[in-house]
Amino acid sequence: MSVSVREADFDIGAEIDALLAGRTDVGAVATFTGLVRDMNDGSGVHAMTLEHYPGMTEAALEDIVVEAKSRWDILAVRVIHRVGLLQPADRIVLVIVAGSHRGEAFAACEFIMDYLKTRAPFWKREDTPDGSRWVDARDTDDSAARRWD
Amino acid sequence: MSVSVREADFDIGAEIDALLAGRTDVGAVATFTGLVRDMNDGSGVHAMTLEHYPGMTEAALEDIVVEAKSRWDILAVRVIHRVGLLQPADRIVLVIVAGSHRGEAFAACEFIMDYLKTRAPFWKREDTPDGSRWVDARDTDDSAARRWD
Amino acid sequence: MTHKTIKVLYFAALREALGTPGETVELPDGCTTLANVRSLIAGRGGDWDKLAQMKNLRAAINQRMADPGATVADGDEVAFFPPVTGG
Amino acid sequence: MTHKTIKVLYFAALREALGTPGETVELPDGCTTLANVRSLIAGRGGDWDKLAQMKNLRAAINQRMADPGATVADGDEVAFFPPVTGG
Repeated sequence: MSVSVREADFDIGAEIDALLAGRTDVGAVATFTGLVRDMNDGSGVHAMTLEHYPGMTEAALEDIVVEAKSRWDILAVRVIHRVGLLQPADRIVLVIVAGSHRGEAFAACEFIMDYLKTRAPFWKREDTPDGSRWVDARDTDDSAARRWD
Repeated sequence: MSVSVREADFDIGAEIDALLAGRTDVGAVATFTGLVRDMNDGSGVHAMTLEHYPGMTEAALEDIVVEAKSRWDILAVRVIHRVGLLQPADRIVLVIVAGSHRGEAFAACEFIMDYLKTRAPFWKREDTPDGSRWVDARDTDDSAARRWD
Repeated sequence: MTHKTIKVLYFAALREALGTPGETVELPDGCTTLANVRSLIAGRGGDWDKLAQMKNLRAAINQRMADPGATVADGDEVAFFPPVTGG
Repeated sequence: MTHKTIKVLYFAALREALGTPGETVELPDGCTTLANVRSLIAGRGGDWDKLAQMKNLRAAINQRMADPGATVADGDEVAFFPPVTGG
């Protein structure tokens, strides 16, 4: 299973090892890990709750992985996105792309993150000293995703 | 020390954890790992020996990290490059870039790899069924590095 | 003829504004698109009008992103939500 | 006047072709640039000519990449090598 949506944390090294197990054709592995920052839009963040649309999140992530594989010559992909209550420095999302060469691995990894940010149904609510607030979508995420159109 | 050149293998998860220890300001971690492939330029590869220029390799890598930090707003960088005898599926190089946001982390990580490929004094010799051969530099690496000029 | 019945889900800030995670909705004749469904529910007035007021509303049919003009069929799962903010 | 003495290193395919990892070289008057040093050593003939023949030769002075016109000073560490292939 290349895509997981779950509350549990992940071990980046173990996930890479599992994805590459038994393979000797991989020359390049690009990864991205997203973490909870203690500051956002000028406010301290004590905690974050990630809501999602069960079923659609998995389908959306799988569609994005299929699209990445159709665009680049890559060998294996793993995506994990956590949901529920998270603290600053906690890991949120992991994308691993393995390929023969680095250009494809980097491009596909960044593509998956850009599409995930605008197409996968997750929503962040932050707890700040001024109370709880839903995080606004960023215009920069929309423009990042449009680069690939 | 952000740069290491050594024979010993590395643990990607442990290196990320060490780079992020105690920080809550990192929102994005991009990594690249290069591995020995069992095929290159149409020949099977049984083993690879990485020669380097001791002293200059470390200086060249440190220059590249300094340049990356001057170009992008990134928080922490780690580069490890192995030397000596390696087998297919062995790890060769690791680059980790931590930043506030993903765009800078991805760009700086890819920049460091592109510059490393053309400016750091390492040379690969492959053992194939037809004997030992020095790996030729790739034009695609030169053009990848020139993207950043 | 029989009326179409669909499941409607709300997420995040919209779920909070409407006070419910979802409901079953019976569609009158002529209510055939996502835009029609949105207007139907918002037309109840009160808090439901927030469905009409929310900027950049996104929607899905059967767990795939869909445009306002997309056709809604009997038994579909329709969802309305704000722009996504994962990753 | 005293002559300049430099350390010269060879790497990878060039080291193998020349049969040595390096040497100490005394520079005659007028031998002031990297290009001059390359010609001086290649001019010994035999296998040393490979230093002149190697395409895309790269060089460093005191462990920094340097161009053929760069000036070589007494005590410098000069290195000649093929294009790099790490990563």
